[in-house]
Amino acid sequence: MIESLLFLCALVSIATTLGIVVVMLSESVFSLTGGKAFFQEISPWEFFGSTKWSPQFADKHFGVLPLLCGTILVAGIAAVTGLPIGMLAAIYLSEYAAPKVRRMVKPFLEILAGIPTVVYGYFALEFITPYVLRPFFQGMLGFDVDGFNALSAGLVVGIMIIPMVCSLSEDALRAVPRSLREAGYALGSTKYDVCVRVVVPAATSGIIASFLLAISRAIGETMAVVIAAGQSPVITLNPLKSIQTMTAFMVNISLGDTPAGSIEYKSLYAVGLTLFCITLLMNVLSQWWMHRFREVYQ
Amino acid sequence: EPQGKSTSESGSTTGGSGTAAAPVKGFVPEGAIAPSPETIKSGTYKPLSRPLFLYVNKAVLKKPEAIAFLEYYFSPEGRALVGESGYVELDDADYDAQVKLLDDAIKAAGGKASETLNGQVLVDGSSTVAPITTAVAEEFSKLHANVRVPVGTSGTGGGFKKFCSGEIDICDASRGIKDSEKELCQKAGIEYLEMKVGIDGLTIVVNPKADWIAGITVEELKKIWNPESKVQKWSDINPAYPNAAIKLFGPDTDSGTFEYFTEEICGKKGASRSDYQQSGDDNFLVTGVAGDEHALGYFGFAYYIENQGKLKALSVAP
Amino acid sequence: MTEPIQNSPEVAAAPAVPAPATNVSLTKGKKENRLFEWTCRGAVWFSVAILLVLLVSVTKNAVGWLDWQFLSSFDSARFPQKAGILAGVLGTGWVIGLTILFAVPIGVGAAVYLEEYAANNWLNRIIRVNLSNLAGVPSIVYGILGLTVFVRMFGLFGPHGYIHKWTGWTIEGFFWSEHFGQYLIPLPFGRVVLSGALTLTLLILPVIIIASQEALRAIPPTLRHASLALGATRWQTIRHQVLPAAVPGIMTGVILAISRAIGETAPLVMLGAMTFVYFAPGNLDSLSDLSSHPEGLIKAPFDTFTVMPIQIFNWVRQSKEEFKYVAAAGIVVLLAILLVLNGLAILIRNRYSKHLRW
Amino acid sequence: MANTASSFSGLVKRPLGNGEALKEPRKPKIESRSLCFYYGDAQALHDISMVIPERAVTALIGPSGCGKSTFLRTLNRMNDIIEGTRHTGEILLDGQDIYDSDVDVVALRKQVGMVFQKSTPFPKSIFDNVAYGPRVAGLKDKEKLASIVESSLKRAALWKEVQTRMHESAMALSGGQQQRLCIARALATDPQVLLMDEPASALDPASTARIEDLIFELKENYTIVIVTHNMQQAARVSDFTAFFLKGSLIEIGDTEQIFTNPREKQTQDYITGRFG
Amino acid sequence: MANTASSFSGLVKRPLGNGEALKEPRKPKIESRSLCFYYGDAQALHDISMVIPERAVTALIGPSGCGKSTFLRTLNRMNDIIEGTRHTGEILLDGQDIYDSDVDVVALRKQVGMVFQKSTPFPKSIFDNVAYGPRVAGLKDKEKLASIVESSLKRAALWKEVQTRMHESAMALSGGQQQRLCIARALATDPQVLLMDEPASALDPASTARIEDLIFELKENYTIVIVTHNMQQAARVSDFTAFFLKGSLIEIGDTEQIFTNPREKQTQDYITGRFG
Ligand SMILES: Nc1ncnc2c1ncn2[C@@H]1O[C@H](COP(=O)(O)OP(=O)(O)OP(=O)(O)O)[C@@H](O)[C@H]1O
Ligand SMILES: Nc1ncnc2c1ncn2[C@@H]1O[C@H](COP(=O)(O)OP(=O)(O)OP(=O)(O)O)[C@@H](O)[C@H]1O
Ligand SMILES: [Mg+2]
Ligand SMILES: [Mg+2]
Ligand SMILES: O=P([O-])([O-])[O-]
Repeated sequence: MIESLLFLCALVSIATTLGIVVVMLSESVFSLTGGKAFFQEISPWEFFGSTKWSPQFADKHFGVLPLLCGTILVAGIAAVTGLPIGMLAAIYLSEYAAPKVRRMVKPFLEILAGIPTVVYGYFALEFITPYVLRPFFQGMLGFDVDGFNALSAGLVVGIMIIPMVCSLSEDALRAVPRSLREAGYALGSTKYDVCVRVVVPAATSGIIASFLLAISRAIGETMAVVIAAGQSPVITLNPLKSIQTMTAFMVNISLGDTPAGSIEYKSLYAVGLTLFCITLLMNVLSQWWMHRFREVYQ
Repeated sequence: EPQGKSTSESGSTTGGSGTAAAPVKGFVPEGAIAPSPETIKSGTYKPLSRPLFLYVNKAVLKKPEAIAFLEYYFSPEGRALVGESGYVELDDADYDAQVKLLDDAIKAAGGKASETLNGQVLVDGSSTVAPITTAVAEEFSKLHANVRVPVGTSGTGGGFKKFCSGEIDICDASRGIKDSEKELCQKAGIEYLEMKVGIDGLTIVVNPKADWIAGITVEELKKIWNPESKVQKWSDINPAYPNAAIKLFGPDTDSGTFEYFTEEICGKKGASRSDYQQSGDDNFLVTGVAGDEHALGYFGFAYYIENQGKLKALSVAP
Repeated sequence: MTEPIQNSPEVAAAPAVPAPATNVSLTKGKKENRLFEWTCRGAVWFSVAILLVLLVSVTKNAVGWLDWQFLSSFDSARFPQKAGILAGVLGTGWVIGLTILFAVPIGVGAAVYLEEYAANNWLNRIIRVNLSNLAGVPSIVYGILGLTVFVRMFGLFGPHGYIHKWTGWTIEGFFWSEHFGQYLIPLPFGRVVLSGALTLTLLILPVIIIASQEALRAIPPTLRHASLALGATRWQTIRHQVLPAAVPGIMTGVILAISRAIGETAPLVMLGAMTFVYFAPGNLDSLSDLSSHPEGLIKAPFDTFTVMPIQIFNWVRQSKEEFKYVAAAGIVVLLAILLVLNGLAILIRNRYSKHLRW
Repeated sequence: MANTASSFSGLVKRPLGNGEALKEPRKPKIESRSLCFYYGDAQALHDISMVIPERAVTALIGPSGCGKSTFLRTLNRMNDIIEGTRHTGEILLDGQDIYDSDVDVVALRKQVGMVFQKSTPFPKSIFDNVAYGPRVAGLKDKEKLASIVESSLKRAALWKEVQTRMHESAMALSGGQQQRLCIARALATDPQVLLMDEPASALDPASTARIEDLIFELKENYTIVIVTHNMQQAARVSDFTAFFLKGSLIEIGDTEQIFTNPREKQTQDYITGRFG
Repeated sequence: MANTASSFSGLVKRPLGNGEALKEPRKPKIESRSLCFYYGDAQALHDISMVIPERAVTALIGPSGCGKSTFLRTLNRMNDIIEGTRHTGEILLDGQDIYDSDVDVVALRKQVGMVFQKSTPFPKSIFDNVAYGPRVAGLKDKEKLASIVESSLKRAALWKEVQTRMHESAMALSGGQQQRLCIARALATDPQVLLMDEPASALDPASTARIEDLIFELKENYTIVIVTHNMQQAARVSDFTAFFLKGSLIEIGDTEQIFTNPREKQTQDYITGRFG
């Protein structure tokens, strides 16, 4: 009796997944409630092939590539900044820091993770763009910096994923058995040798898994990007330009609280579905890595 | 520099103080009129001044809380809030007509005011009108603590879609109802009352640092905003302007502002280029223009008034 | 291959302690060592510094604005001086309270099932894999889920819903208890506290389940075996031994999940919680309201709401300059709450990890 | 090499309880018949047939991984908890097959108590630890509980040491005390058989001696099966010794005989330290 | 009780390497002088003075927790890694104090290799495991590396088994192979002293035998210090035996003498299984 009750609790997670899948598909691939679904009106070919995204204009286009491009740009910048810093910080905390420092810094970084992302967004818009990017890129290098730009958003998303990378990588590093470190030292290694040749390689899978999770988080990050990256769906790799990410588009649509039934409303689901699939892929990849990582020591 | 509350106690900007900004530098075409409460009210600010509306579902005129809310909206206090919100109040004749319209409709519906009020009045629609409605709602709630007036800002189009499906009681609108929307309402059996609340001047704004320009012609606006527009740089408008990319900001397509602007400037509703920063949230547009030396955007007058320090309004020559 | 290296004579002949040759390579090693250590240290302090910059700039902006008036009044769209966070605090309180109410029993229950009962069959394997996937789904996707399922209920109900279209019936909701006067629970829920709480519940469930699983897994199996060997049933073992011992771990997980939920903005924006709200759910904005209209307790879950991060988002994008300071004050309040929660989690973690040693 | 083995005969051997002679026939308490046991596909026990006599101490010895613990745990079906295990053959307790489908495992475990290698006190008070068994069995009467707890602790020779601190945490006890607490806890359910898996392996010599004394006393009333790695301990405390190797029972017999004159060469090799 | 102890004399004792007579005086390799060691406030070693002779096997025995591992780890300063430890007294390697401030720990550890109780292969290929030591010492030449790896594996008696799978993961080796791999890895840094902390405690008899053979061969070239719980093993492989108790060195001497005719009563009690 109790067991079946508890089993029902566990089933909620399955129900959630099914719910997500059904909801995402419901307006994009088939229609639950009559009327046409998104992909019945817009061919997947156009959706994934066309390079123009303008669902809210008289002249509507539904090519998701600009949104995808914006998302990848922001996530890429975030990865380039957040991953190395997070990993190095993890190495410091796990290998070098005195326990006291670790006990202080880790919760501090956890708070960094707890700050609402809205705050980061404004940090990017009000601080990074005008006081860091403009003086450097525009003032010193002469590049044009948009008020909303991918770089500032990418940087704060990078900052946001530092705690996650740091904490997960640190777990992976600390999971490397002490005996391996001792074996390293016993063979006459310096601390650097032990770190770089023994501990980090042994924790590679865990670190990579944390990277994948962090990137997946960066892809799904919303508010900071909404605030700082702009709302112009264009295909560009110039990080100083304003772009639009998938998440930003979704919020933009829902800030206007677009009424159900319109094609823009349905495009919300199509974009959501794409986003879900991408992050799912990242998560599965990371799971797979984690799994390998568990096998190493046992 | 953070400002303590006490020092800015009187801080809210009122519409009346208008455009008394310092003399602006930059090119002004002949016959250009600067937007100000006077020019908007008198209609000399052409072609971009327009009336703002409230659409009321007649069915809700039976609910005492809705009646109370509307009566407050069209009371002298409510009228003053229009000006306070940065728009232009109706002239007296117009205002009296609206009050009468409301009274008649309430009588016809047979609703009556009641002592104890509670419940909700759902309002949604134009983001242009929203500042007035939230101001009214805020003041109203002080008088009737048990009545809720949550104000959504879905844009005029979005508001009408909800209005015509009965999801909301009152729709803020920055343009008149369209035929297609009328049809929807009819189908759903919704009868409505159209009320004018004030006048807005669509304002064309640039960054204050844009010292090369202070006015613009309708012709130039059309050149910039039409769907086939080739304008990418300021110099494409006028060779005298800088050879720098022009950053465009404008409302999204669910907004009445967009429809009004495209109709007046490009000649057809919804006819607009689409490669600009669009948002239903006017504050986003303000931030965008304020943050970019080469930006140009348009939105309701009230948002300009609130941000005179950060923006420069262009005079418009018909 | 090559012949075995000659060992004994040379080793014996080698100078006893550090050969000079090794010392040479060591000086080089030391340089790398330092450089690397400093790079790593830099990474940590960089992160800490950014957080400090953020905190300091926010707090600086909040000075003079964060006062009792701010904490005790509702929002004002027009007057920054009069704006307050009360609606957000109460809204967050209601939403998070309900979230805890739903998420904790379900989450802990699921974890207990997975750790203590689940056989290793395909269904349970799927549940496990699925959990970690769910934990990585972007919150905005949960927002769409909540919007469709709880707010709109697939457009089934209401006077213009599909049920009406198909059957001619109009279902607008159902009546709640008569005790507090008639009260209609709307269907679909619409953008109400309950929709928000349910959405956040789904959002943090995976986090709670995974944390609770870890906590349960950390309980040594010997504890269970000892209990079973004394003739306790499985459920008795869980209730009397496993759960009590796992409580600290579970609590930490729950608190961390809750602090995540408190800061979530995107899913609630998707639900449409951006509406300008200047009232408390159920009109309960003070303790005395509880006695004057207790029915508010039942109405609140079906009331329109706002939460702190959304209020902050609203203020921060206001064009009026002063709202920036209002937003900063809001952020400080939110951070203070998060700080308290995190502190609590750390306290619990430290306290119990000291007292319980296996 | 026989001389090496025989050297153990020199060890002090305590007299059997109640002055019984070792050779006197004993009533069997537990009997395993052709027991095979599998963890998944791996067979851990091969065709074990043996008798465990009543009110005596039977020691299981053998190198690590030979299946001693596995066998012990089949006796109160603790292996049921591990997934993917199965067995063939029978185990009879007082003549009844404990793996019969109508046997209540929970009741069985109350009769066949178990003490683990590492002491496993619950993170509760000393009193609650000992009272746990009777409580889950449904006993609520406070006085009765107290008396059971007291008598169990007395029998486990722990009462004097903890008498005054019954409501302190059991985690605060020393290793040896914890182990005796676990024994007391097992006794509180009033079992007939006590299984002990290396009960002294983690303990210091003094604690070990106390536990051995205890076992010696307990065998007057209980049937005891003990797993040990320590040959000397087996020699000291047990009446019968069974030698396991790679999952098979090589030899079982009187302890005296096994240590002085084993029938099998493997047993002799093990006892004399040839391997293990 | 002397007869019990003397029974060990019957164990087969292999002849010492190179036919050396046991009594021949040896050159000391390591000497500890009045060594005390502390973990924080807890003293783990009390005033240990002993000599470890060159090219011989010295076994450290004693009950659990008596400080064998701690002593072993002071010999290559592995205890430095643990925070809050300190020592007094000296340890001389070839006459020089290894705790001198100008001694390079890293270089010291290259000379004093260590093999741990649990095998600790790096999760890398077999080749990379063995090549690790030379690599961190700065050796890059591939051929040289390969030859060192091969000869180390040969000396560890593992070459034949892994010859064809040098680039497979070391984690895929069996327990005994892993342990020999760790020995090979230690040999690759070309140490003079090899410290082994219960190198065979987790192994099956066959693997144990191979490791013992290996120790026996290695002592021709290396000074070996081995910790073991297994009296028989100590008797089989060591030339000298030191008995520790509660952090003190009770007795050290020729293995034969310690096992047949210990000077101290405590040693005798331990060896005959009176406790432990
Ligand atoms: N849970 C399990 N799953 C799979 N195999 C197991 C499990 N437990 C034990 N085994 C295997 O069964 C065999 C017997 O194990 P058992 O624990 O009975 O040995 P043991 O004689 O008690 O050894 P030790 O003296 O080391 O405790 C071993 O090969 C072991 O690896
Ligand atoms: N890292 C440490 N911190 C504090 N105390 C320690 C530490 N390591 C060992 N000790 C203590 O020092 C004493 C000696 O420990 P050591 O590991 O040397 O014993 P041992 O003889 O090797 O025992 P065993 O045979 O069980 O390995 C023990 O009391 C132990 O608890
Ligand atoms: Mg065992
Ligand atoms: Mg040890
Ligand atoms: O007034 P609008 O929000 O419809 O532009």
